[in-house]
Amino acid sequence: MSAVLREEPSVQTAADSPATDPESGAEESAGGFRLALDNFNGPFDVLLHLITKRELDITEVALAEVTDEFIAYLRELQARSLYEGDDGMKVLDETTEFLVVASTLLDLKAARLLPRGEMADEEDFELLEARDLLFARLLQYKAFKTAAEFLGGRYESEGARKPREVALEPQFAALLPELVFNISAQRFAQIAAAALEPKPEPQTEVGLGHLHGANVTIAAEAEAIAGMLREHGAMDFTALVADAQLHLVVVVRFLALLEMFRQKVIVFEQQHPLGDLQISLAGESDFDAEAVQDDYDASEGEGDHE
Amino acid sequence: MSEIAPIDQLPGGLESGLEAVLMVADSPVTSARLAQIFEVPVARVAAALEKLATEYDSKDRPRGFELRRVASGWRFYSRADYADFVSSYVLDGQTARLSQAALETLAVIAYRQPVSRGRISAIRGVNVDSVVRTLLTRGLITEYPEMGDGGATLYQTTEYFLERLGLGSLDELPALSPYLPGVADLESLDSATYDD
Amino acid sequence: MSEIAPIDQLPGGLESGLEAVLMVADSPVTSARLAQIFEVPVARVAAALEKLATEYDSKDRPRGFELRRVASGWRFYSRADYADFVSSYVLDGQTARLSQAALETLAVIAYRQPVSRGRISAIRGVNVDSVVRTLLTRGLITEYPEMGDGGATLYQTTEYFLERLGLGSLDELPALSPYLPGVADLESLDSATYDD
Repeated sequence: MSAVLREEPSVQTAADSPATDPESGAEESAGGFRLALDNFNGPFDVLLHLITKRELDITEVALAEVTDEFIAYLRELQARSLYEGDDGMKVLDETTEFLVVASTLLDLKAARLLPRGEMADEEDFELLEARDLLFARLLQYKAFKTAAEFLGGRYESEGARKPREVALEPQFAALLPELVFNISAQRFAQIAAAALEPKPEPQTEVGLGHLHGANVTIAAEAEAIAGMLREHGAMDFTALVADAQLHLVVVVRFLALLEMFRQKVIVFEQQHPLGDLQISLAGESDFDAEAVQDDYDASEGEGDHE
Repeated sequence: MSEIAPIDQLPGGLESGLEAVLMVADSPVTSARLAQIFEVPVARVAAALEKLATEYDSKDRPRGFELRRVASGWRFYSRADYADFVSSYVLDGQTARLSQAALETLAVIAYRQPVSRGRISAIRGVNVDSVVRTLLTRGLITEYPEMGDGGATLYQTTEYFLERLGLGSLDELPALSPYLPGVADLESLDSATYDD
Repeated sequence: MSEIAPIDQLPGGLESGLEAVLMVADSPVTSARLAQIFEVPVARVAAALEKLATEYDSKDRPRGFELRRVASGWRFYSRADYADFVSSYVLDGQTARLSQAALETLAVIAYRQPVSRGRISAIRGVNVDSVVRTLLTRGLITEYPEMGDGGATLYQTTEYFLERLGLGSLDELPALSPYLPGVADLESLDSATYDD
């Protein structure tokens, strides 16, 4: 007695196994992420919730104020996953976004705790920028969450009507042109095999934008270079980057050298043609590492993303 | 049964309720079933259906649809008077060939029957509702007599399908293994991959 | 076009003819296509459809069905008032709802299409792979024919999405929050922070 034709959602339910309850949001990911999403859809959702709970207006909220609760939420998340036999760190691994948000919040909080000095500091600006970015992303998320509410309401209310989509009445079905279906059984099997073959999992795109190149800066590397030269005297480039773990560090140290040379902080010496360049400090150097950095800020962006 | 059924409290009452159900019903619905749905006596349903059918047939303004009683129950049909226009709608843009999507869906059904639309969708990764309808209309598949889990309709291929493929029985469908290198146990693999 | 079209010579005229065709349609039919079938101006078809829709909605006796304009065309639906009875007939009961995660992902795709999973993840702050798969299987979204930067697959909403949400077109989506910076700003924000 059932209709040949069913409303679409029912059909799909069969595909959703009992394991993935579409209701709970637990379908987000197969791994430990499930847990994080028991109540919330990611870090922004948590943050929004915390802000709303304190009856703060999102446009005015000082994000630092909700830091403790956010961190507490993360801790609880980890504790719960340990309790449930999960590796707690696995959850965090899968939720690097949580960490990015948490660390930004911590930064903001730390800045509030410190005595207010002059604001010209490089780091203060970075902090402001990080806050604005987080803020902008939070606003953006909130807007989409509102849009999702609209869609959800629509989805629900529209579900109360069902479209007429019934099989063609026989006398009209009979009018259809005779089916051209002269395919060999072998070819048909091939099509079946292709259709049934498990599709490769779509490659997980991981946003790397928030991985700020392990904070490699020209200033810091220039300091490091100066330190090494003070300790060892003249060195060649190979020796200067021998301890570098990342290509990025090698690149940044190279740029730092160029900059230090330009500021006449170091000298290059070549003993013989095509020989190694020996690098040493130029006399009593009191170079300004921050100044070295400033010159590069304009072109920053590509350099510190690996 | 109580005199005042829930449907009586809605605007339009039983007649509109019947229209609503019949509008989306694909196969004819018996008045007994309708009586059950609306919690009213069968006689009341029968009377309301007769009244609706007469109303649609009105000489003043015959509707484009009619409510007809066939062996297995009641169903909406388009009125025969307008068959020419309906035909031109039906034939417009129709092709004699199956689309690639239809072919793939048919293949999945052939090798996995009986199978629900939900399962086919999960395997193909797209919604297959309209394609399944096409295959039904073309007589290549049909409903399986029993329901699947959760009351899902299951589909199977037809005799006509075998004829068109030049096969005597389903056993003659070529094995898939030669086309699936490295997949030893397709059945288990399939269910492992798509059941969730 | 002649003043008197063939359909005008039939009892019930254009209105009944429209009813007849829409009764067999299994997807929305545009007024342009109907105009072609009945050999009358589009404007006349549009007016007749509006008239029918209003008639079915009559306060005195709302019909159990409604005629609605969704996606790009017109289609018969059961009236929402009778949803309880209709779903007890359609029996699936499991009118699968969409999770919060799925709705948020759908919202991002609807407003930012075509859009890559990476971009959606960046906006939502979580991995969206499995939710995107669910939406694909439900037919609410589909792959965009062209690749995005770096060969990323892009996604867009489908006609079915419009139908299912009862929208005439994407333009009917409400504007995003007024708090939001302009779209252009956001684009640069997204890509500055989270390259796909």
